[in-house]
Amino acid sequence: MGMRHIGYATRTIPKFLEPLPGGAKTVDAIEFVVAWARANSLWPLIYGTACCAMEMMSTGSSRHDWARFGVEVARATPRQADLIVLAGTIVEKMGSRLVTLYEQMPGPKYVIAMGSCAISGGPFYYDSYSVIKGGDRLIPVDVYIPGCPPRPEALLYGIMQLQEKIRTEGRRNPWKIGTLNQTPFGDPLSEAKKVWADLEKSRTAPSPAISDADSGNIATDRPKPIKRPATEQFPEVARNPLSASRLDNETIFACILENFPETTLTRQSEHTVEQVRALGPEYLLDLTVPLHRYVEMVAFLKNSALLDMNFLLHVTAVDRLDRFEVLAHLLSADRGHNILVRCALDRQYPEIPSLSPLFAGAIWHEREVFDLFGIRFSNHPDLRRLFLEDNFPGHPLRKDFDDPSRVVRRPY
Amino acid sequence: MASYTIIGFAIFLGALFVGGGILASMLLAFRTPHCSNKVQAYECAEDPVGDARIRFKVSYYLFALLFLIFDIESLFLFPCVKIFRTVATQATALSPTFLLGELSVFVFILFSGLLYVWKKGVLRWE
Amino acid sequence: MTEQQAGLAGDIMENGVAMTVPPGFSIDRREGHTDEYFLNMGPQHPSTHGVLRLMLRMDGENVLEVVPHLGYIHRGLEKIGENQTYLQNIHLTDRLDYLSSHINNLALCLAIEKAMGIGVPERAEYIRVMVCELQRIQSHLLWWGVLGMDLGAITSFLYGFKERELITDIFEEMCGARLTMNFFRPGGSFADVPDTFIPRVRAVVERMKSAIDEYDTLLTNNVIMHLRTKGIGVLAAETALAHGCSGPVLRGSGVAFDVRRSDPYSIYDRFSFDIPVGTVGDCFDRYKVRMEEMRQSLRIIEEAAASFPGGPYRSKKYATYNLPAGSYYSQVETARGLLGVYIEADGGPKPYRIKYRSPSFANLSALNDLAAGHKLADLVPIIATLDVLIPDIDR
Amino acid sequence: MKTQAKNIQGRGYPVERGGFVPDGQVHWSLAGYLTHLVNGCLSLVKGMGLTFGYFSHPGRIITQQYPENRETLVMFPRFRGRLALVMDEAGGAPLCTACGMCEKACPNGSISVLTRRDSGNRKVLGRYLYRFSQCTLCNLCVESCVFGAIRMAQDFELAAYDSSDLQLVLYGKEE
Amino acid sequence: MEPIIDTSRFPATNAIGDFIRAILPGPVAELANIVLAVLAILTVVGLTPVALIWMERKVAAHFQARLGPMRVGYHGLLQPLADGIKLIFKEVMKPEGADTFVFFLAPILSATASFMVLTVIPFDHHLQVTDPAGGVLYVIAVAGLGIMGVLLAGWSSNNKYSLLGAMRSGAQMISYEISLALLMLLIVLLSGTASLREIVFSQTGTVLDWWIFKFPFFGIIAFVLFLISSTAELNRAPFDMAEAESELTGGFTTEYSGITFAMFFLAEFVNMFMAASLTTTFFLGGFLAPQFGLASLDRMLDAIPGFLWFFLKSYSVIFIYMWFRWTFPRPRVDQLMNLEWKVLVPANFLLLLIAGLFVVMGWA
Repeated sequence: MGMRHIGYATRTIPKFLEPLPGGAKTVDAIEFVVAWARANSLWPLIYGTACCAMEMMSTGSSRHDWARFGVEVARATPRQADLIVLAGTIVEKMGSRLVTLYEQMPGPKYVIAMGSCAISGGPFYYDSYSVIKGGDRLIPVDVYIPGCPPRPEALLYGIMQLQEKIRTEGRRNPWKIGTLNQTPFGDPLSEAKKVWADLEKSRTAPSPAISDADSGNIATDRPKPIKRPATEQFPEVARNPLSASRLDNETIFACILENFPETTLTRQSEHTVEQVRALGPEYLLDLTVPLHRYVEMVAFLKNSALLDMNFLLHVTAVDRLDRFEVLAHLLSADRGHNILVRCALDRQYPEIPSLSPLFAGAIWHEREVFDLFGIRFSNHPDLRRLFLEDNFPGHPLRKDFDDPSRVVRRPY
Repeated sequence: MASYTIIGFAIFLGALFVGGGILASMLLAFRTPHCSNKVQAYECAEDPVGDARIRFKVSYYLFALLFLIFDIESLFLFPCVKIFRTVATQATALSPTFLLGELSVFVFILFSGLLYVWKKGVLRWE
Repeated sequence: MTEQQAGLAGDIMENGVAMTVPPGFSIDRREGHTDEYFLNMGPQHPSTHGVLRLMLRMDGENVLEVVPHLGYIHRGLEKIGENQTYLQNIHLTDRLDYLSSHINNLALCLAIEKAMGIGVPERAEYIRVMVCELQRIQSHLLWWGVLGMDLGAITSFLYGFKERELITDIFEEMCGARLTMNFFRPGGSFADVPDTFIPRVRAVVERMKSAIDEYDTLLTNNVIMHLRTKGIGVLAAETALAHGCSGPVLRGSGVAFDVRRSDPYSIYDRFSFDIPVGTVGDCFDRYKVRMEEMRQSLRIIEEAAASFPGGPYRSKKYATYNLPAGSYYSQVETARGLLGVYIEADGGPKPYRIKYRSPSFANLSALNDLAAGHKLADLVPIIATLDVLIPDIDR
Repeated sequence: MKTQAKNIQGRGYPVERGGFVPDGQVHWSLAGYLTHLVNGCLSLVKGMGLTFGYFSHPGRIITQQYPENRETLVMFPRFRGRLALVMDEAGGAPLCTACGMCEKACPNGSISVLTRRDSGNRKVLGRYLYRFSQCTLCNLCVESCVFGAIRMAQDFELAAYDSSDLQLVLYGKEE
Repeated sequence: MEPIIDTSRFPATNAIGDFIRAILPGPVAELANIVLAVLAILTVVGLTPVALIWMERKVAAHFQARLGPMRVGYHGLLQPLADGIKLIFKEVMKPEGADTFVFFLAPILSATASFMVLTVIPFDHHLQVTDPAGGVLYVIAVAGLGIMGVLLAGWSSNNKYSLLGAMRSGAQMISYEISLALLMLLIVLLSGTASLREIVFSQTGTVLDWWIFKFPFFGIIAFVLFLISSTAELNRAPFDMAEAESELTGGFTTEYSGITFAMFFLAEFVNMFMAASLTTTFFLGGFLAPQFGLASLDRMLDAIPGFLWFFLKSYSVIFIYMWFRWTFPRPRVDQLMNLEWKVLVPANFLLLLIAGLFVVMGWA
């Protein structure tokens, strides 16, 4: 590392100059100029994944104008970029691409981790099976800017900090390419264990930090702090009545029962129109149908002149531990009512006919369910994983999914 | 001819300037360690599918051919326009109307060529 | 990281060499067409608006087929949501579609209110409507700027942000954050709006009216803009409905479907506003619909500001929000379309299953229908007028 | 078109398309062509006029020069910069009773409240750990605190060279 | 054939040149003069991008209600310097599968080509490296070389974006070369000379004698067409299909880094200056001071050196290029070709005929 990767001339010129009288000063001056140039000409890569990218764009906008620092030449190709601002969450699938991007940037290159996600995974640190816990697990980070997302001023401050750092570069402190850490998840289990073990230790051990002598004011006779007086009293408010334009649940259910008498109301003891009426107007009509009538039922809902449910909201699934339930949620764009059609599946070999002949939009929804639950859809035109890499082990939204190599569990 | 010698000399110096710049930079610049990602062609950080040296749509080349025709034709126009003013403003045997007619014929031939390719749909970018 | 799946990948001959067709393409012919090639657009590309990867089958400049690849920002929000209380989930919805974070918060709050029968005071409803409409304008401003930038008019990007910052200021003063607000709570919001709220809103409305005229001069009435968007990416109404598109994308195709009208949440039924719809369904229609929507939102805000009531900004606070077992659904109209929140509750403080039905997801699924047959350059306005937000899709 | 004919609830109004490029195949007349050409060029000139308006009016520049305006730059009172403990006005001791409500409220586990026993064997605040690197500044902890013992501070210049610098000890730091 | 314009008022000599000729023997003096002239041009080449990069950023910023570079030097004056030094010390990368020789030849070609045109531009009465009689022909010929650089860059990079960008810019630049050539021929027809120096002298007189006004009404049209064509020829926004960032990420420069990219960057700005100086020479009276027919004012304006006028005019034209760039969206590549072949080329033919008529009738 280090000198080997510095250009031939850059390596030899100082050696020639330094023994000469005043040579060291000349080299210092040259180094100063080069470092100054580098610090003031940071061209960022246009890289942004999530919310922080918006604040990065704000920083580039007229109000904050990062052009003042010479940063506005944002390049779309890594070959011309000096700086990569990790704006947003980095997930496993993107992680390898991020490493590629970083390696494709010419040296010297710098990295700013902007926001909690890029520093540590932020809100997705716990329980997420795909988020990489910080950009520095992949590539060397120079400056960390906390916040979620940080203000544009905070990003500017971060850039200034980076400039400070670059200005110290020279032959004594050359820019070095950091080590690329190719273990995006590290060992979260043992890491988490260590963190929480440490925490537990300090929880039980008497704190060495403050003895009563040091903080004399925490005397035993100090009264316990009182609860904040409840200045704000919030009234209980009645709910606004539902607007009347939509078709009511009773009519819909009566119409369905007429054609599909085997339909049942989920989680209800009775399956009658009266029962639906008793549940009130805000009740989400939640129907269970047998597997063999599922597609038929959805087709009926779509084509019925009365119901006219021509809008597929989503297809999803719920893991009930003993079975899967696939849900198709339909909406009538004309009349505003929506129905949940539910179908129980065997958990061992979950397979259900696809809705894609009825709704083109179902293709992706079903791919998502296939990806996250492992439920197969027969006669689906393109059943591939949607979000995760093909080699991802397991199906994360199943309740029994556990992957200690990826997921950090919350200790409480 | 002398003026073109100067230009040749200028080109040489210019190329030296640019090439020297690149060479100097190569001596001065950093070099990060070689790895397979680094030298891979940039295609939005993904592995490219297939070769980049693809057989390309013919429409681009049609424009190149058109250019060749029209550029050369307009160069043929060059002597015509060069002496046009001299001839037109001096009392010569040629009448101004004839001159204008001559220019029109020249331009018309070019224009009809353009109309032809237009009609043929060469200009439609598919 | 090559994606190969047996049975889906086929081979075509390219310059005499067999090459693997990436999965997802509908190529079945293996003969001829040697000048077809595959091009990656994304995940790191300036005009895919985030980390979307489009795999293109190209012939010269022409796009023959588009296969979107998702998941480059799939964070497992729904899994994380199962391990967090309902209140904590509100802050996760911020990160879903961060340009409509207020509206997302509202969607979850509505579901909780529905499940627990919590009412909302008058003032809180007004705050909700005004804030949501401001958010819609803010989101459209960003969209407008980015659309201009994608088309090469970088100045429009900065002009859009100029006014966007004014609205951001209102939000920041109100709740302390510029983007991920986490402002609404079941029954209202965590704090009242400051006294400066109404004057500031009025100022923004005034400024926005002239600003939209400026935008029209710069982009809407620009002949190059018309050339680039008219007749490009035509989405038929049936296709849009079949894919479950919503929001300006669906309305651009001529279907006047707006949740604020068809299923009025909060107090949207009290305001008079019109639903702009397109007639052709091309990029220009979607563009115009959004521009009109900004004007309509200004109307709503003006009307609400004129009759802004006093009183409490929140109804009774609960120590914990334990939803009774059952399934609950609420939907709102975000800047991008219909956002649905579906909750499967088991009676505990945390949802058993929470599912976000995001508008961009459905809108993007229609991409191939829009883009196939157009030029590579047309893909840019098509994606831009779909106004997809990748974190919203990937969740 | 079924849906379009119905035009859901009949409430939409079609947007104006107008402009210089006709929809669909239109047979141009020369006059029409020239009108379109002139109007199109005019639209370009108008756009140039707008941008020149900004160029020629330096007063319309809205840039705030951040590091230079540091003295006058004030965050809004509710700005959520980072978590801070509220200290007792009298003695400078924290108001925190170490009840742990904030720890439970935090969605990201970024707060750890460690207790210790004081001389009267009562549970008091020992250390207050705050993993700023993980915090999303969602304000839930502040809301959950019934003692008003924590607040959101106004700092925003918090960039660090090392991520471990972002593991803050708000109280009880080992010196 | 006698010269149309009496150039004896302005002999093609200068004080420095005469001095060198006086102290050195003939051939050596000529050589020394040539070296000096070329070095002067190289200085222009070196300094123009520096000025233009700063100007571009500042102009862009002010169009967008912001400030632009502020923190290095007064109002960021040193910003281009910082960028330049940084790029020199930046790593140069070559992608796998790229043709090494062509890959590095392309930027050299691109930068040299733009420099070649400058040798015939008359900056002032005495400031011109050489003035071939067929100067316009030379300009037409050499301007095509820049395309080669772009095409080679795109092809050698082994990258599909680069190739697409190169193909686009190839098609675009050669097409617009035709209308540029025709417009130059228009001026040749009007002025009756193909030497750039003499074209400038053909515009001697008041402002109304510049070709933009001297060719009544159509001169302005020709000027606008020249601006449009040269913008396209320059590959500048709004006609920057070749590097259309939102479609092709970096276009033909996608794989270029460090100094090789800087060379394309440099070529872009030198080209812009070159196009502006051609516009100035052809339409705006070159280095001639604007005269308004008011004796005292004219004398004052005439006292200002010609090269200052030349730079003032050129930079005004450059400002217009920047104004275009920071206002307009980008058309699609086929629309751009339509504009060229279906509007500009026929219009140019028409203009040529009209010009012939004007010359014959003695109106211009």
